[in-house]
Amino acid sequence: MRNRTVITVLIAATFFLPKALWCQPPDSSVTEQVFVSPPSGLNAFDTPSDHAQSLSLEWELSPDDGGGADNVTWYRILRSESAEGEFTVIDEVPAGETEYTDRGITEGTSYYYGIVAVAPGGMSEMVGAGPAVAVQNWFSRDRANLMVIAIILVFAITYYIYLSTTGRELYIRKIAGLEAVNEAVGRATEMGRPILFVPGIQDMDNVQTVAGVAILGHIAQRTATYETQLEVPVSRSITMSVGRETVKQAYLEAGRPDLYNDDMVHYITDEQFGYVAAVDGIMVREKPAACFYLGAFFAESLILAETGNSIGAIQVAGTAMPTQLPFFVAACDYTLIGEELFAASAYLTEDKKMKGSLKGQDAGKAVAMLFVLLGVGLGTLAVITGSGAVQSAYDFILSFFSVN
Amino acid sequence: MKRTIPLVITFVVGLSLIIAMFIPHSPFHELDSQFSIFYDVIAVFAFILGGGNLLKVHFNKIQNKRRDWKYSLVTVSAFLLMLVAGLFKIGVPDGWTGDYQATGGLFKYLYDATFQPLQATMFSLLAFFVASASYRAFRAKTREATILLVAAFVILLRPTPLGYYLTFWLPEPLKFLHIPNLSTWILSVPNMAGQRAIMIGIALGIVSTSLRLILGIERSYLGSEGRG
Amino acid sequence: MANGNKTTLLDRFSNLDRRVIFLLIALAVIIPLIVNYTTYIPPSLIVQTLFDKVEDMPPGAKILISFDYGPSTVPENQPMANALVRHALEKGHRVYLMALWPTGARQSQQLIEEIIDVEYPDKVEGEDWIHLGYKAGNQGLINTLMSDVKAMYTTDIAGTAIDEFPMMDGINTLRDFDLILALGSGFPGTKEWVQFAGDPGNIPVGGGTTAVMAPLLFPYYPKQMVGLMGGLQGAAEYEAALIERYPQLSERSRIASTSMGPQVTAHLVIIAFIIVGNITFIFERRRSRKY
Amino acid sequence: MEGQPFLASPLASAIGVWIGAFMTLMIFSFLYKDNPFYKFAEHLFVGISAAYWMTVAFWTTLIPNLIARLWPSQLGGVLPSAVGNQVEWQYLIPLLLGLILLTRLVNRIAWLSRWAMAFVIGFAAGTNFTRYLQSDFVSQIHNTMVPLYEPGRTAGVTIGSIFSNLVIVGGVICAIIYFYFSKEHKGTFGRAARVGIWVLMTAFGASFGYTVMARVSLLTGRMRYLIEWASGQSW
Repeated sequence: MRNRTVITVLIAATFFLPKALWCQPPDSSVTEQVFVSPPSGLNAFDTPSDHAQSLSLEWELSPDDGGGADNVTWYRILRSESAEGEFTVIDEVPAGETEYTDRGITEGTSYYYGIVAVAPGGMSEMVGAGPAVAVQNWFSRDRANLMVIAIILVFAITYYIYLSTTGRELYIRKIAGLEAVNEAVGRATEMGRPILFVPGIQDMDNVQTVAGVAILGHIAQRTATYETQLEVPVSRSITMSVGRETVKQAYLEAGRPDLYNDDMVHYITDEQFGYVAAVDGIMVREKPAACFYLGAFFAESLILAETGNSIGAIQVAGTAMPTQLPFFVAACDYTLIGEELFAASAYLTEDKKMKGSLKGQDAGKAVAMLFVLLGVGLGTLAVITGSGAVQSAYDFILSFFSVN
Repeated sequence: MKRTIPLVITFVVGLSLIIAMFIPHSPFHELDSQFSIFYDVIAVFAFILGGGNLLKVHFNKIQNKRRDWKYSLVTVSAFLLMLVAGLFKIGVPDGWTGDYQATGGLFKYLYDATFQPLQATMFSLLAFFVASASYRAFRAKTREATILLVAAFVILLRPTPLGYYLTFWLPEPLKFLHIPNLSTWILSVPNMAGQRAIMIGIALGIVSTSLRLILGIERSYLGSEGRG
Repeated sequence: MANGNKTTLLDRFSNLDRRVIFLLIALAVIIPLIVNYTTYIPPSLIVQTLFDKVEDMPPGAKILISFDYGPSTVPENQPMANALVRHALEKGHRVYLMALWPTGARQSQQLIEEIIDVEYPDKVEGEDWIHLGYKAGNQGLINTLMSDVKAMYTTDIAGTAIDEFPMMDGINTLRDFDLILALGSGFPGTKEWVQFAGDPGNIPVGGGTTAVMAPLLFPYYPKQMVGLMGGLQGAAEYEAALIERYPQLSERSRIASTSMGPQVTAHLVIIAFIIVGNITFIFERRRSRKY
Repeated sequence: MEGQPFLASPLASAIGVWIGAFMTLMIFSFLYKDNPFYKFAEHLFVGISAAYWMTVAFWTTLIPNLIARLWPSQLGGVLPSAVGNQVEWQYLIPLLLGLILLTRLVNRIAWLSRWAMAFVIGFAAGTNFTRYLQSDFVSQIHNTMVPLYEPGRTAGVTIGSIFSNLVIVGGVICAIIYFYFSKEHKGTFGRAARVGIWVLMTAFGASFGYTVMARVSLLTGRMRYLIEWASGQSW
């Protein structure tokens, strides 16, 4: 997985081009001679870790930038498709910069670059470099840290899944909202009223919806056993298809396929508020004894929960939308907060492998806490001691968790 | 067969998308965007399923004269009217090549006259519901509820003159308790800490659930093998 | 007897029909809109110091105002800009308008057309105010302006050579301004002005940001920023301070304040309900303990 | 094509304002109680919006992303810009998966539709895995790794800023501990988890309070619309 190296040729030769090419400031006198030293060491090369989208330039500052006459205001960057061809200005960067990324290029074409230092009233000679060709790279080096972190997490989770199959009993703490699920189904049965399940308003391409539908499977088993009416209005038709498969399967497993019918899971509309208007209507007219909101929610969360509350239903909510959690927590009887939603199906199914994956998630949390403490500790220590070694350790750990 | 092939599809699609993240070379580079388009196209076919289901449910109601069946007539006719207006670009000044949402077209008109106000009004109901939820939920019943109450209360005071007059007299060393300062602190310190922890937890939950899906451990969505 | 009455009142509150809440919220929004109620929101310290900074400089001070936002945040940012420009011109300062966002220049142009041309026709372009326009470069532009303003701004937005404007005399670097006011809603914005101009050049920087951004900037006050308006509320507070000092503006300068009217009443209604709810709860608990 | 079309005329727009105002009032009537007006508006909204999104999907996805890639030459009358496009055969895959999804309508082969669902689920798992790992897991850890004490960078009382940093770091750790599933919440661990709940409750209360302003703005917007209608300003 090594990058294909790009031949980078440094052209030491300097191009003397007519000054007119560089659009003189309108009122500067041409006769006045201003001496600015050019930057040096211009290097043009394929930007690593990208899809042939750009070329990179590097140079060393002009001696008059930050020193010498200290009169450089910016650098002008020029480009051409042949060494002798006409160079056109592509951009300007402020003095003090030593890097530039050119994104206006085509894959496979050779480009030559030039750079000049500009001072008030004049500019330096041009320094050139090239040719450089943009190619597609095979490995994203700037994401290597992410890969390491992904591997650690994947390893932790699969390791505990494996461990769970070897017969080790894993402890999982109680999750209040989930204990309430069975209670709510029981109450609806007693009262002879239906149960409403809302799997959020997102499609199956959101993992939250997948988690919600998995819990729906569990609830459907209960309603099949108790012969309680179940109503699942959805706002996406793929969710409807998956929901039907899940509920049908649950009724089959509970031995009551006769009670299942496709209309339990029905589509309303993809429109967020149209869906809410209809679900509110269902609530006030059918008065379900229990309402479940498990999936991805947006602003409609509180409209649903307040209407559900007004009809006196037991309400259990769960979402991984941080913006909507406050409303569910305030208006529902039980709320699965964020990660608890994803833990729910593991908890409810009592499946060993699923429990193993929860343990793996906890290992991920331990990693997170460890690095937070390590980072904070090193950072603080670096400030207090002023030690270069600690500082570089801190910088390393920071860059390990940077995503640029 | 009925479950194996789907499991293989999920495995291959999921895994290749994860790998693609680290390979900027074709064909992996385009995988994410290509699959997104694939997904969008599948979703369009799903609309046929959804629209068909909507019509079926309401036709059933009308046929059996079930409760509120007359309102089902409203849904069905609104649906068909809007669909015809949009698919046939009725009234669009430039005809078939014009924009289906062009001004002057029936589709745009119906959108402006009905869809838009209905949507905005449903959304604005939230102003009432935040009030009723606050009245009920923000009570000092337990220690947790009290914390919830106090944090919300301080932030709610912030944009009112009350928030200023209650605490503006505080002496300099206690100025940090002045409501505008205190609310800023709550928002940018404990609130941020809570949000971060939630986000880290959610990310782990999603990573783990995705992995369970890819490995086929979580498969309730697939329904039954059907034994026949 | 008395006890019986008290119980019914308590019952009424503990089983309060939520439609009462709905009605009061509706009234809390409608009435301020109809009577055009503007509330006086006492300026918080962070806004008051910003106002004082502009107010306490001797007339003729050079103030650079950067418009670093687009149409989507106009409801929050534009009232800030209006209030600041009115204040500066009332006080007799010189105002330099520029933008780090291409969309920002359109907003400053709108301000010139709606505020300066209409309300301050006697103020002279080039002597009292100038519109420099947008230049690309983000924080790099700030960097360059630190060493040479006229190298970047060779002309004003209309293309007139910069040296023809008397108010540009003596403006060579950002350090020649007495105050920089940055109105931002993202990157680049107020934060970059602090980091690339305020801190390295020791130039006073103030300004305003959207409510979402504000918490990220509060830590810069008071050392690195002279003051900050956060969101619509910050703008309303500045308007309040402005009207108090210049009552002649009370008719014109109240965009933010009118939008805040329904906000304040609705918030107060919700606060009142929370208090009533808790009092009810305390009495309920006392009653249940009694029996 | 003489004059402007009726639906763009001032009269039509005035009628539109009246319809919109009635729709607004019908929805608000739900706050009092369920009633025929709300039922009408609700059923109308469902029909209109379902067809709206279907139409949008048809013109923005099906035509440009599927038909224009497979049969561009057929689109002369609708999307002339697509006519010269190269045919991209890989788009037969979503076409096939889409058609497979429709097998749900035929009971005997309905199980085939699972292939399309499996694709969607795989897509969900793959994209969510990387996105959440990157922007929620890794970058939130990154943002929390700040020195407790930063001379010169943080303003105000230094003790105050150290305290704030401690609250952030401690808050994040305790709240993460609350989410721990495989260890019983008792002893020191349990106390930390309890602090974690308090941090979460503070965050929930604060976000709730902060959102009220945005919600009231929405209602203000609706009320302005009604006032302008009632006073005749908007028609």
